[in-house]
Amino acid sequence: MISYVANRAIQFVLALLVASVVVFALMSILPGNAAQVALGTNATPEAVAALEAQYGLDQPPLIRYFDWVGGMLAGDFGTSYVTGAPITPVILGSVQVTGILVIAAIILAIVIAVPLGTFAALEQRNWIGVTISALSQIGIAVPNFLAAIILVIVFSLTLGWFPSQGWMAPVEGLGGFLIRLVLPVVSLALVQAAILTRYVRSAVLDVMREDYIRTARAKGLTRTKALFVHGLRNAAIPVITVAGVQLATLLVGAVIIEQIFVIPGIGSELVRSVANRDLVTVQGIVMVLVLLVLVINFIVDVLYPIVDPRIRKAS
Amino acid sequence: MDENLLEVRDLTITPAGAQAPVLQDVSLSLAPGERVGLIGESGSGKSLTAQSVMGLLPEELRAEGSVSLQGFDGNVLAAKEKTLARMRSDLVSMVFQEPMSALNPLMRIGDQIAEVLRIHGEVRRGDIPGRVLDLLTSVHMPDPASARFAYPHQMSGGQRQRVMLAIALANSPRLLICDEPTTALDVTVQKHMLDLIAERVAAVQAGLLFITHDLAVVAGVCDRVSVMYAGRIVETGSVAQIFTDPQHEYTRGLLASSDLESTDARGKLYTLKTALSYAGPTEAADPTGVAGSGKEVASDDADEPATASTGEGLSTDTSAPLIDVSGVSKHFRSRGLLLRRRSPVRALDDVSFSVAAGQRLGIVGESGSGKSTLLTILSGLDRPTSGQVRVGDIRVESASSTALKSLREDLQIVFQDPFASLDPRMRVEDIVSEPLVARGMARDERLARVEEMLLAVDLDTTAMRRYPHQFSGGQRQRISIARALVTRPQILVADEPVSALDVSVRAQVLNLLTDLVDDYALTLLFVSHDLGVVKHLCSDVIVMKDGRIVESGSTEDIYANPREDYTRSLIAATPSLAGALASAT
Amino acid sequence: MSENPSTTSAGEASADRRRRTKLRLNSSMIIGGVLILLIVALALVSFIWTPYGPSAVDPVARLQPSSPEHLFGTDRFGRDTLTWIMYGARITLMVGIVAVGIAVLIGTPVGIVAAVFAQYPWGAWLGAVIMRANDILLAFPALLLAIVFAAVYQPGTGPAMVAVGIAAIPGFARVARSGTMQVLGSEYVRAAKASNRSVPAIAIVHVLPNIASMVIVQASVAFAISVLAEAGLSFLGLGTQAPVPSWGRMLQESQQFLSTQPGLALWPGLFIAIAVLGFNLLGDGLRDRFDPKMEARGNG
Amino acid sequence: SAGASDSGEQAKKDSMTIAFTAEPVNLDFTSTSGIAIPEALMENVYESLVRVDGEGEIQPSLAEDWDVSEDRKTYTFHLQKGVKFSNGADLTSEDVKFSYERVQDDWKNALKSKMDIVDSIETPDDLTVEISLKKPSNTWLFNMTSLVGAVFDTEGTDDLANEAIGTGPFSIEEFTRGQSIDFVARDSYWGETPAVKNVTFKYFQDAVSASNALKSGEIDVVSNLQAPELAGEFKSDDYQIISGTTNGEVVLSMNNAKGIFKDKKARAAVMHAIDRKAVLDTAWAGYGELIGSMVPPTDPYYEDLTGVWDYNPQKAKDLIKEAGIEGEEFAFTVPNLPYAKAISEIVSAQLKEVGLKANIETQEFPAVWLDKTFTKHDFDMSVINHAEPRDILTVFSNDYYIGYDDSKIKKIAEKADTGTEEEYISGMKKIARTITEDAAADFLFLFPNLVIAKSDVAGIPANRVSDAFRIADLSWN
Ligand SMILES: Nc1ncnc2c1ncn2[C@@H]1O[C@H](COP(=O)(O)OP(=O)(O)OP(=O)(O)O)[C@@H](O)[C@H]1O
Ligand SMILES: Nc1ncnc2c1ncn2[C@@H]1O[C@H](COP(=O)(O)OP(=O)(O)OP(=O)(O)O)[C@@H](O)[C@H]1O
Ligand SMILES: [Mg+2]
Ligand SMILES: [Mg+2]
Repeated sequence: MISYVANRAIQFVLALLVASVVVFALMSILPGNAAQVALGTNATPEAVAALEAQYGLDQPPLIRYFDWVGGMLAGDFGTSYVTGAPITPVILGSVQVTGILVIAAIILAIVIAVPLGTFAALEQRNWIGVTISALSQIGIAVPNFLAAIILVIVFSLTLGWFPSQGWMAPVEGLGGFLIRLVLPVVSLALVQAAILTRYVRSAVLDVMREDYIRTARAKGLTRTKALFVHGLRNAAIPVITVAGVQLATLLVGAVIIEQIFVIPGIGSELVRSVANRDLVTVQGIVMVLVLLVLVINFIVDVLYPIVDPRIRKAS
Repeated sequence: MDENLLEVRDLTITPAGAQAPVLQDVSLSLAPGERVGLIGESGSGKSLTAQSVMGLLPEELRAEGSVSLQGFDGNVLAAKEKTLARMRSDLVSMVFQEPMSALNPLMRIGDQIAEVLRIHGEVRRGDIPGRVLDLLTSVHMPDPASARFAYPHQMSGGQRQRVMLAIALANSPRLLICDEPTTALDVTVQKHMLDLIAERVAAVQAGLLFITHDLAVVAGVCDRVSVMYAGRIVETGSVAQIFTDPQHEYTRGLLASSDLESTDARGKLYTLKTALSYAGPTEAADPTGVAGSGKEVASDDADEPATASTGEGLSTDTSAPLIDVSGVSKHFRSRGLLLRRRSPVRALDDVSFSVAAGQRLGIVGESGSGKSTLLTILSGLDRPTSGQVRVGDIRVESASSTALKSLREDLQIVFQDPFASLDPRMRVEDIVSEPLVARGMARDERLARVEEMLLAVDLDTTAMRRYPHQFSGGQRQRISIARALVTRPQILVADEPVSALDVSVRAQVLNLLTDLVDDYALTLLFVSHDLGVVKHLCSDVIVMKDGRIVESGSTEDIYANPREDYTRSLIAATPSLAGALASAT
Repeated sequence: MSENPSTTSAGEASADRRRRTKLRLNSSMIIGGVLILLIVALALVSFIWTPYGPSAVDPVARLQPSSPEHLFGTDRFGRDTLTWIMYGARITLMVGIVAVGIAVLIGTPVGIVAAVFAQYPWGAWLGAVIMRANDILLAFPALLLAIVFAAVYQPGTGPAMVAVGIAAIPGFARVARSGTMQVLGSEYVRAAKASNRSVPAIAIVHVLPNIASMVIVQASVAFAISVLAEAGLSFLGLGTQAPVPSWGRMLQESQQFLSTQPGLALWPGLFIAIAVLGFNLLGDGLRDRFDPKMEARGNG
Repeated sequence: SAGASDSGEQAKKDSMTIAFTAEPVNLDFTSTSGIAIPEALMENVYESLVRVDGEGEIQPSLAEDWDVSEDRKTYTFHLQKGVKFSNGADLTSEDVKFSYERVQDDWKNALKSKMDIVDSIETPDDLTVEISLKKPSNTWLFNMTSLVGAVFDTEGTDDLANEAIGTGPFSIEEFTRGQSIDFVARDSYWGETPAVKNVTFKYFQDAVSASNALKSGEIDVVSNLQAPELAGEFKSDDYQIISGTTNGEVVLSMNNAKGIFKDKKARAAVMHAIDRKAVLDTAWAGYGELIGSMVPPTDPYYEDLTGVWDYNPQKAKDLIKEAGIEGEEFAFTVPNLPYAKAISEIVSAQLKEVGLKANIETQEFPAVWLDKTFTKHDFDMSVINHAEPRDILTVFSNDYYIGYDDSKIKKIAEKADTGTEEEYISGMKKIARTITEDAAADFLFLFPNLVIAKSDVAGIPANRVSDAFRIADLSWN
């Protein structure tokens, strides 16, 4: 177990290293240059060259790479060419925002999906189960931006219960923070919940057919109780896998929701930085995203053996 | 007559969507303290009957009829889950047929045993760990104190089966149902378990419903026997009555084919088809079991020494044995329990023996003693940790891939689990011809060979275009044998090829093997934990335990004069129908 | 995106049971199939006939509701929405086919190779490297790739499809790898080895057919995901570009007409939902048909 | 109505939130181009000596008044008394001299060339600035109303990107990059105190979100609606829709220097092929004005040239035949901006009608469009809103991306700039007409200043004649 985790940790670090090279290389092929974009339509070539020199864009790639990686290791993502401000707080701030948004959405999705999916499996043959399955199918088929737009029209413009957009940090006011969180989180969570419901349902169905559930019932547990005591943990593995992947894709995937609700998250920051050719910021953001995704994978990988002792033997 | 403990009336079970019931008009009763055996054809509905009594039928099955139980109001088949749950915790316990999947893989086995005590609620919380330890000890779990903290996957099949038994016995139920509770156990452990069950049942005057395909076991454990065939109970009676004076044709067939000592006019074991001419056991009841010689063993392999060699083999040097294994060890790095250090499993520990061409060597021993491992090493599918293996001219443990190729042209293997070794998505003709493809044989020729081989194993040629799942267990076993023999190998290595079969099919397969050995002049290595089968088939035998050979020699010799304790206990523990009947009366 | 959780061996009886259900065409498959056929039919018909040309603008007849002339109404340029839906079906299918094609053709072999390598002492690390690379790829979601591609080339259907396809590779690689591991660990592969088959032959004869069902299921789900992803990318302006008709772009552009001309959002939204639903249901049906538990038996 | 109306009626009177689209990446327009920064800062935080009013007239600002010398080369500005920077420093002529010399020395913004004409700057006393030009110019003083005229404190330019120190009525309380700028009225402002004390600029990428926010009452004004179709939803008494002019000419540009549009006949065919009214109606919901030239109506030398090229597909087809380019394909590079994408769809459809096939290639704006179309001139046709004031001579100079041959107008331009005001106007008119008649580009329409506001907001200027969005005049009714 310990060596399993250590092994995964080493792979994690190596993957991060490789990813940094990939990210750096990717950024180098982006056309359009930061100096030109900053200086705009009427810039002279001399001015552009001067600005490039100031940013160090004329340095050889290898030096720039090591500068960048060295900085990151020291917790400094550098200074943006475009905004002139340090990048670290920008990234931390927007990661926090997206983090809150996405984690709240996943938690909500799990809270909705686990009971619903379990219920759909238990009542598989009843109209309730069929209805839940059908609803989850439809839920998946609705693009999340459409869900967001409809939610805004209904709950903000028509009923006036929630603001249609905006973000407030929790420290600025918990009420304001929460009320602004509702619609974006719900529009993200609905679709995720629909997806998760399907996975929970099929995982629970699989588990229900297992012989150890029968054993538990033979011991004197009712079917439902047996499912809760013995089944859910067994069903957790596929659900954790899916939830991990969902969490990872949402980090960037939330950008559409961020744009609709004018939320200063990492996705919006990424889109904006790419548009401004703020390459240092883009690099930093992508690197942080890669880090987060790898961390999520790592956590999921470490969760497996905790949940399932059988996996402990395969390192 | 007193009120029966269990009363099953006209039980009929139909799968959803199917026309024909799989179980029809089954009636069964069981008095308190009575021990009833349920035997019969595989797939005849024994397990379904047992599950109906528990109220645990799979949902897609519809049950009609009635099941009533002393101490439980109403019909089990129509009861609500909640009341059933109470009944299961208080009145009935069951050991399920498949111990591999019946335990929750994510829960420590100690907790799984404790759970049943908690639900039942008679043992005080603080006493539960102590009770769990007692139970584990009583089912002969090695190292029960640490076994409590093990997960199911860390236990062998036999150990899991013992855990299931511990769970079933935890509450002193009024009715105990055991569905093939000892299939994964070797005979010595099996004997312990059977004794334990008998003792516990007797202690509380509980009823026992015992399902098995081993007739000798039933005879030893039960008072009364019901015989099932094709979804019906065809015969019920006392043990003595059923086994000495069977009325139904099927029961007679069963009895005939379970007897490995008797052969028909053509020198074959009796099967359902030939059972008519069966005249009963050829020998008097003998409490020590299978000791003594069957006529076949005596006539065929009377005095071949273990290392003698005849005929032509792979080797050009006719004086040397065909197969030579010396000092072979195989260690697996296993992951111990979470808190323990890993210690390697010594699956094989310094094993040496040799086999002459044409010899028929049986390998018997404890489950987990390394028998399968030995065979995989012999066939070059795995490499030993140390030691040398020579087959003909080829040094298997260090063979190049070309050398392995030529080895496999002469040595074929029949795997332990016939179904698992057949690709479910391939037609039988492709499966059987696979070794020929590897030899680059043309398609027409290949198909001709396959056809010939299938006929030889008594399958007709319509089988060629079907898939494995469309066959019964015995037929699959024969497909597997056909594949092994299609290249006309000189050596056949067969791993428990009959353990999964019911006795009638087993007889059929053993007959086939005997024929083939004679026809092809095979050298045979045959693994089994069934001493009767080995005795019937093999000239020589080695006995294994804990990765070591404890004893070897000619079959007759060993069976007559076992030198080692382990061998003796194996032989002593082997149940025999005759013995059981003798002691029952 | 999804990985089929590996399962431990089920009892023979239950495997038998499942094999029996396998023979039935289930209702998910039928409904899903019909929905997809509808989309395919729309796309095919659009090659020979559409009510109007895709770029037939008519400023006078702009933003009309449904009418006999324009069954689904018209957009801001007076173009016929039905025509656009029909053309959009082509893009949707093309995106699905190309994206899933990329993912299947790259992901599946990669997964198989990683699993095969892992069988050898010399290849274990190579297998791990492949799977870690796969993890890194997972860290680059379709959106990120699409942003980069749009910047490097130009935003359009092509880069969007490729981005979605690349992002789907890890899912296939994982499924293929775990399936291959199961198959390679099975007794029948040992039997094949004992029959002298070479590793490539085993991969083709035994592994491919046995993991095909998992891959097919994964593909149908990926198909649904890519339809949604293209819509999302078009929504951000990174997908299909003017003047090519695409449902995602139609939906995006319908936003400002939601209160005046809801039909503009309704139709593309509806058809996206139909396509996604169709592929998902088909995937569900296939999943039921080829229950992965069948493979699990090899684990023993 | 909505949950966000946490500010009560009382507070509402002195605060206002306005939605914008283009967000400032920093606060330093001396080194960053684009309209976003001056839009927020000019006339609100930074002031120039002069400013331009809604009618396009130059008005005093930091300069109380000014004299122009006989030879029209020296301007003497008399500064307002008692002007303080937001850091407490007094405004002196030194600050002006410092700021304007800095334009030439330190600025990186390309617009700094507008100050190239300045020869020397003298400061006879604290409140007087004498600026000498190299030659007389009719445009210089107007240019001074733009960002190049901004006056900085000599001590206030250390961290321009993050801190703006000016003399204007507001200072920046908080700048949240990518989201909002909070302005607060300064007590020490030299002029009239603004009616609304707290103004917030909030940036919306998405026009629908902005319009929703207005509907749900979270913002008060949408400064420039980028989805004009939405304006229809605000036709009620609760809102006002203001559609004024801007300096932005939406230009369908053609590459005059190479490719199929080198031939004037090809360009003329395009001019006849495009139904500009239909373009305006479909792409921008009819908001905006047809202009026919590169001159907005607020410029002194405006002339209606919409009649020069009529919509006549037949003529277009004939010209195409004459030019021998029937069925030719060409690259239509379109920046990914809402108006440009919409226009490209209708324009390409209209060109298809006359037998020209435009291959639309959407380019990310600004980065890719600037790089490929603008800098590398790698295009045949494009469409863009040229938003800078009085930019006709810039856009139609030789080396600009359109590649217009400016030999004909260069002389006239020079004479007009150095001549009298009348000469200037007539010269510029002639230039505008020449360019239009040359079919150098198709001037589709004048981009509207489409403002939607709650009906009780007052003081919103109808026309945007400078970059600045002036908030000092805003008030609540
Ligand atoms: N869930 C089910 N659905 C449909 N048929 C079933 C189901 N479970 C069992 N069967 C069928 O019912 C019959 C009886 O099965 P059962 O498990 O009782 O056999 P058995 O007598 O216990 O056989 P074995 O000795 O092999 O364990 C078999 O033909 C089996 O295929
Ligand atoms: N791949 C493996 N990894 C770890 N341990 C293994 C592995 N294969 C076998 N073993 C262990 O090696 C020992 C011998 O196994 P083997 O399968 O040879 O037993 P066997 O004699 O064939 O038993 P059975 O009669 O139950 O088939 C067992 O303890 C088993 O748990
Ligand atoms: Mg059974
Ligand atoms: Mg074995």
